[in-house]
Amino acid sequence: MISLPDKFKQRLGWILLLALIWQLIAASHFFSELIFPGLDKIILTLFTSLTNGNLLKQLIFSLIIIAQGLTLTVILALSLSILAYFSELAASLLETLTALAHPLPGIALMPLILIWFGAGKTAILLVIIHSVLWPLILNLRAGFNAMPSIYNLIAQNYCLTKLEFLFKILFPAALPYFISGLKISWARSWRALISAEMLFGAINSLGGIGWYIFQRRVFFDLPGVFAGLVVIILIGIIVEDFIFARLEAKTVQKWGMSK
Amino acid sequence: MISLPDKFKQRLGWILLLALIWQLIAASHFFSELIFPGLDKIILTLFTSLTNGNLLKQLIFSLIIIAQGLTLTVILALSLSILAYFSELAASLLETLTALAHPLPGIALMPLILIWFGAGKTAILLVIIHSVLWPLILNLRAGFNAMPSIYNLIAQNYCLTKLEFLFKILFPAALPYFISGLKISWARSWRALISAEMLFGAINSLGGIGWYIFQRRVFFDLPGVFAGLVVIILIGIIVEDFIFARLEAKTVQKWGMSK
Amino acid sequence: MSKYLELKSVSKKYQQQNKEELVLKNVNFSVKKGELAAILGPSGCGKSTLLKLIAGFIKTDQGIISKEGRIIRGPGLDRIMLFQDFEQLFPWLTVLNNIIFALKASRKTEKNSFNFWPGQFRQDLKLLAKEYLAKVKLSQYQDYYPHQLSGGMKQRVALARTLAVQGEIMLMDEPFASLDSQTRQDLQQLLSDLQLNNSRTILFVTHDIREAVFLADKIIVLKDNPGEVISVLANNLPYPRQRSSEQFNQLSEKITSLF
Amino acid sequence: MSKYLELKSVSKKYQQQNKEELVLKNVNFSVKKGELAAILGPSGCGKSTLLKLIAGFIKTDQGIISKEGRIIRGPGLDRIMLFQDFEQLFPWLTVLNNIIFALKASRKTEKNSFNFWPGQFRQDLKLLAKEYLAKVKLSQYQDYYPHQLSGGMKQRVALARTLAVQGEIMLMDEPFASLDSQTRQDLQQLLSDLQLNNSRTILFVTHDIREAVFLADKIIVLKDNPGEVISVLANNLPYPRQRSSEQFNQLSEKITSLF
Amino acid sequence: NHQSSQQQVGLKKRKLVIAEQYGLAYAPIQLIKVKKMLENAEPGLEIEWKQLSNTAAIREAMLAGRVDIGFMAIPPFLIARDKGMDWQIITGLAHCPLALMSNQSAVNSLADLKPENRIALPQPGSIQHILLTMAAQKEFGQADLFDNQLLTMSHPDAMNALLAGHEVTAHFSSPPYLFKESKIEGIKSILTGQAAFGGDFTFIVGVSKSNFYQENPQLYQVFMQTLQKAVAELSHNPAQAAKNLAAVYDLNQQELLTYLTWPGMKYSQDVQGLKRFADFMTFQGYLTSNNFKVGNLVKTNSIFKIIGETEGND
Ligand SMILES: Nc1ncnc2c1ncn2[C@@H]1O[C@H](COP(=O)(O)OP(=O)(O)OP(=O)(O)O)[C@@H](O)[C@H]1O
Ligand SMILES: Nc1ncnc2c1ncn2[C@@H]1O[C@H](COP(=O)(O)OP(=O)(O)OP(=O)(O)O)[C@@H](O)[C@H]1O
Ligand SMILES: [Mg+2]
Ligand SMILES: [Mg+2]
Repeated sequence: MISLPDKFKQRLGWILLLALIWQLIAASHFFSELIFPGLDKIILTLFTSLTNGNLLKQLIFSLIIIAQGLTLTVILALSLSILAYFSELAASLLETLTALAHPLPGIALMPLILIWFGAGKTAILLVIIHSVLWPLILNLRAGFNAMPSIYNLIAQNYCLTKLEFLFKILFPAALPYFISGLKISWARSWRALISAEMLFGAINSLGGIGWYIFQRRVFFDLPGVFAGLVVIILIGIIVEDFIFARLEAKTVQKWGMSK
Repeated sequence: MISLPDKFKQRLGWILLLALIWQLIAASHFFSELIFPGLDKIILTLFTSLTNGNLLKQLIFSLIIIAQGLTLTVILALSLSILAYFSELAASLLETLTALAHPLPGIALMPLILIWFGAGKTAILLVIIHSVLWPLILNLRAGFNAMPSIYNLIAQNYCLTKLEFLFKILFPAALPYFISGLKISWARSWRALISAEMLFGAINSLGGIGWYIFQRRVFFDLPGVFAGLVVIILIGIIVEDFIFARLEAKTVQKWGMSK
Repeated sequence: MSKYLELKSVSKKYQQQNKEELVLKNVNFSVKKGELAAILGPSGCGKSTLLKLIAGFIKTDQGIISKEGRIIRGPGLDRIMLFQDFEQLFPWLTVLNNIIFALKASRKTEKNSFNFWPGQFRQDLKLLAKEYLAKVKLSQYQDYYPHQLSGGMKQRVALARTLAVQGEIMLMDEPFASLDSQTRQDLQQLLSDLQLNNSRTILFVTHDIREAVFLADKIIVLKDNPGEVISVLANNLPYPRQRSSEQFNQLSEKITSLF
Repeated sequence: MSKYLELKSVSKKYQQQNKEELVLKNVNFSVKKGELAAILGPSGCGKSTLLKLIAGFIKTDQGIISKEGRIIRGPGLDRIMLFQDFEQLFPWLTVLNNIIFALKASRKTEKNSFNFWPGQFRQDLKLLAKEYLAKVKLSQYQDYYPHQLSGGMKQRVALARTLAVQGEIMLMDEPFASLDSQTRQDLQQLLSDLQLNNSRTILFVTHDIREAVFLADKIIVLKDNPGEVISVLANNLPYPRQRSSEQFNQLSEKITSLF
Repeated sequence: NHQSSQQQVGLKKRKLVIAEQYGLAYAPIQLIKVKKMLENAEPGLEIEWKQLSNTAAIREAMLAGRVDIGFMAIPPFLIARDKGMDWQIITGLAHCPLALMSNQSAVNSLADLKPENRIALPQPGSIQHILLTMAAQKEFGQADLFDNQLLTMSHPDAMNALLAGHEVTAHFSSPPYLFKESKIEGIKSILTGQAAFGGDFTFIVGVSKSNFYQENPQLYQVFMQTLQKAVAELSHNPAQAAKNLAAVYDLNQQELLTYLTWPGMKYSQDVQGLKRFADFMTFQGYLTSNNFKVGNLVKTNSIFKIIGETEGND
C-alpha cells in the first residue's frame, strides 16, 4: 500500500497530464473551438459562474438532493437487503423486484413519476433512488451471502438478537462489498441527478447543476457546459480521496480484510 | 437454499400479484387510461407488435448490441483491473480515470461521441461501455483486493506466471464480486442502451427496442411504451433465472463460497 | 444429576456431491454435570460434527440430544463452542474487543436487570476480559487485530473468549492443537482447575491421548467410516494427575490399543 | 554439501499499530542437503515467520538467507511451503484438482520441453496426485470440495499437495497439528521414508518434542519475545528410531528442559 | 373594480402553472415572466414557471393535471388529441422561419440529398419531421422518402454536428439556432418551412385541457389579456422587448433585436395552418381519424382569429 501523500501526488500528476493533453488538442484547433474549448476558457467561465453565485446556487441545490437521495437509498437498500437476508419470502420478492426494475431506464418511468409527483424535487429524488437502489442492493446481498458461515454460527451460539447480529457481525463482515457498492452509488447518483435535472427542467429557474449544464448547452456556451462538468469531477475526486479512501484505510485495510 | 422449482414458483407468484395490482389500479380509473393502460391493452399491443415483426426485429437488433457491448466491456474491465492489480502506476491512473469518468452522465459525452463516432452503432456501444465499465471495474478491483492473501503466497511459491495466476487463482477467488458486478452491468447495459437508442435513433430504420419505446412515447401510445418495457423485463428475468442463478449454483454455491 | 447431557441413537448424514453420506451412526453416550468428557477419534470421523450437533447448529437425522431431559432444538448460551478453525475471531475487532464482544453478548440479561451503571458494567467486562487474556498469556497483545497474530495465538484468544463467557457446557474442538507443549500444559492445567473449582461441564475434542487421560473424567472413543462410538471409558485417576505415574501410562496404553 | 541452506544474523520486524516490533532477532543456523531440521518454540515466537522468510515471501530486515551460496531473493519452486492455515486449499477445486494444480504448476518446464503428449502428461499427473492422496489416506475423498472436509482432512490434502510436488526443500508449518496420533504416526513414517529414500531437505515446524526427536536430524529451538535461537541440537539416533528407547527419551527430556 | 375581479379570479384557483421550452418563439412568455406581467395583473396569484426539456414531458405533465397551460407546435398537439386527450389550442404564439440547413456545397435542395446523408431533427412527429414529409410528398410523391436518414437530436447537438461537419448533412433548424447557423459560412438553407408547408403557419401554440378554462374562466381570460399585451410589445416595440429579454436569452441586446425582427418572425395569437396539418397527418397515417372540427380543436376567443381554415370537411 503506497502512503496517502504519494497517492495524492500520483493522482495530481495524472490529472495534470490529462489537462495538458486536453489543452494540446484544444490548441491544435483540430476541432472547432465551439466544440472543444480550451482549459483557459473553461476555467474562466468556471470562475465567473462561481463568483456571480449562479453555479454555486445550483450546485448547493444539487448537493442537497444528492445527500438526501443517497441517505434515503442507503437506508432503503439496507432495510430491504436485511429483510431478504432473514426471510426467504422477502428475498424472492426483492429478487423479483430487482430483476423487474433494475433494467428499466429512468426515462421510461418519467411519465409515471411526472403524473404522481410532478416535476419537482421529489421527482428528481425518485430518479436518483431508482438509479442507485438496485445496484446497491445487489452488492449488499452479495456481501451478506459471502460472509464466512462461522460468524453465523458464533452469532447463533451467543444468541445475538437479529439487530445485534446485523450491526456487530453482518455489516462489518460485508463492509468491503458495502464500500464498493457505495462508490458505485455515489457516481450513479450524479449521473441520475444530471439526467433528471435535464429532463424535469427547472421550477422558477432553480434546477440544479444538471439544469445549469443543460441551459449552458442550449445557450451554446460550451465552456459553461465543461465548467459544470469540471465541478462534478472535482467533487467526485474530493469525495473519493477524502471520504472513501479514509473509510477504507480505517476499516477493511486496518483489519486485514483487503490488500 | 430453496430449490430452483420452489424459487420459480415464488417468483411467478410475485409477478402475478404485481400484475394483479397493476390491473386493479388501471381498472379503478383513478388515472386516465392514456397514462395508466390496463394489462389487457398492453398485452394486446405486445402481441400485435410481436406478430407483425416490428418489435421482434428491434429487439434482436438491441440484443446483438448488448451482447457486443457487454463482451467488450467485460474484456476491457478485466484487462484494466488486472493491469491495476499488478502495477501501482496503472492503479493510480485507473483510479483517477474512474473518479473522473464514472459520475459523468452519458448525455454530457454525447456531443463528443457524435463528432468522433457518428450516430451509428458505435455510438450506442460507447454509451453502453461508458455506463457499464466503471462499476464493473470497481467491483472487480474490490474482489481482487479482498482475495485471501494466502492464495497470493501459494501463487508465488509455485512460480505461477501472471497469466496462470489470473486465470487459476485471481478470477475464481474474485468470482462472487465478479458475478454481482455482472448483474449490475447487465441491468445497466439495458438502461444505457435504451437511453442511447432514444438519443441516437433513426426513424423507421432499425433503432432497437429503445427507439421503439421512444417512438411509442412521442406518438402518445402508452400501451406500446409498456409493451416495450414488458419485453425488457421478461428478458431480464430470464437472464437472471437461467444464466445468473445457474452460474451461481454451479460455482460459488457449489464451492461453499457463498451462503 | 446423572444424564445431564444425553445422546440417544444419534445419526447424521451430509449431502455429498450427488449422494448422501452417513458421518455419524447411532451415537449413544451421556455426560454428567461437572464432568469433563474427552472425544477421541481419527481425523474425519465426525468429532466436529458431533460438537456442532450438541451445540445445536445442525440437526440430527435420527436420534435425540437432550440436556436435563429437555431436547436440544437449537444453539444457546448454555453451550458455548470453541471452533477448530483459526478464523473464528472477528477481524474487525481487536483481541480484547473480541473477548468483550462475547462477554457482552452472554450477559445481556444481567446488564438489563441488575446493573444501573452501564459504564461500570462495561468496565467490569473489560477487567474480566483482561483477566482471561492474562490466563492465556496474551495480555500484551490486547490491542492487536487478529490478522497480526500467529496461529497459536489466535487459538488462545478464542480459548480465552470461550472460558470468559463461562457457559454451563463448553464444547471445545481441539483448542490446543497448535500449541507448544509448555503452553499446552499450562493451559491444560488452567482448564483442569476451572473445571474442578467451578464444576463446568466440558466436552473436549482432542487427538492427544495423554491429554485426554490428563484432563478427562470420561473418554469417548470414535472410529470412522461411518463415525461410531467404539468405547466409553471412565477415568478415575486421582487429582493432581501425574503424567509419569504407572496408572496414567497404563490407561494411555489401553486407549492407544483401541485404534 | 555443508551450508546448503544458511541463515546469517537474520532479523525481522513487523509494523504493529504505531510501533515496530522485533519478532526475530539475530537468527543463525544452517541446514545440510538432505537433512530434516525441526523447529521448536513457544507459540508466537516467530516459527511461521522464519519459514516465510526462507520461502522468500517476506524480506529480512537484517541478515542474509542463502541457498548453495546464493542469496534468496524471492519465492521459488525449489522451496515448497506447507502453511499452518486450514484454508490453504482452493475452494473452487476438488481435492484431487488441488493437488494436480500444484503438480502442473511445478512441472511447467517439463511439460514444455520433454513431453509431446499433453494428454499423456495430464494422465501422469493425475496418477501421481492419486498416489499421494492414497498416502494420506484420502483416496475416497478425491472429488470433494474443501468446504466438505474436516479440519484434519484439509491439512492432509495440503500435505499431499506439498509432498507430490517434491520440491528440493520442503517448508512445513505444523502439518500434523490437527491429526489423531495414529494418523500422525503413519504420516511421520511416510515423511521419514521420503526423506531417507529421496534425500529431501525438510524444515519442519512442530510443537511436539517427541515428533521432532523421531523425525529430525537437527533440532532448532527458539525462545520468544523476541524470537531467538537458543539451541541447535544434532540428533544422531539411528534409524529406525524407537520411541520407547532410552536414548530417545533422554533426548526428549533434554529438549524439554530447555523451555 | 379591481378588488372584486381579484376575488372572482380567486374563486377557483390561486395558482397557475405554465410550462415552456427554450427558443425565440417563446419570447412573449419570457416577457410575461421577467416583467411579472401576470403577477401585476392579478396580485396574489401564484405563478409557477416550469421549464421542461421536451414536448412529451409537457404533454404528460398536463395530462396529470400538473400543468395548466403549455406551449408546443401543432403536430404534437394533434397526436395527443388523436389519442383521446381532451385539450384545445387556446392561443397562437408565434410564426417563425424554419429551415433545413446544410453544410455541404454539393447539397442545395432536397433532391441533392443522397441516401447516405443524415438529417437531424428533434423527434418523430415533431413539426420539423412533418414539414419534411410534406416537402417530400410534394416534390417526390413519397412522404417517408427521407425517414430512413433521420437522426433525432436536440437543436444544440444538431448544430454542433453540423459545425463539426461529420455525421450530419442537414439540420431542420428553428430560431435562434437557425439564425446562428445561417451566419456561419458554408451553411445555408435548402428548404424553408413555408415552402414545405406551402404557406404560412403558426409554429408554436398555447394549449390547455378543457377543464382548465371551463373551471377558471377568469384566470383564463386574465392570461389571454396578458399575453395579448406581451405580444403587442414584441410586435410594436421590439427594441424595448430586446432590452427586457437580453439576459433571458444570454444574448446582447443588439443581437437579440436582430433576431426578434428577423424576416419571418411574427408574434401573433392568431392560429394558422391547423387544418392543413390535420389533413396531411391523417392522410399519412400519423393520425387515425380526421373528424376534427377546427371549432373543437380551438377554444376560440375574440382576441385572436383562426386563419386559413375555410376549405376542408368541417
Ligand atoms: N502480518 C503480521 N503483522 C504484524 N505482526 C505479525 C504478523 N504476523 C505475525 N506477527 C507477529 O509476529 C510474531 C510471530 O508470529 P509467527 O506467526 O511467526 O509465530 P509462530 O511461532 O508461528 O506461532 P504459532 O506457533 O502460534 O503459529 C507474533 O507475535 C505475531 O503477533
Ligand atoms: N459441510 C459439510 N458438507 C459435507 N460433508 C461434510 C461437511 N462437513 C464435514 N463433512 C464430512 O463429515 C465427515 C466428518 O467431519 P468432521 O469435521 O466432523 O470430522 P472430525 O472428526 O472433526 O475430523 P478432524 O479431526 O480432522 O477435524 C468428514 O468425512 C467430512 O468429509
Ligand atoms: Mg474436526
Ligand atoms: Mg505459526
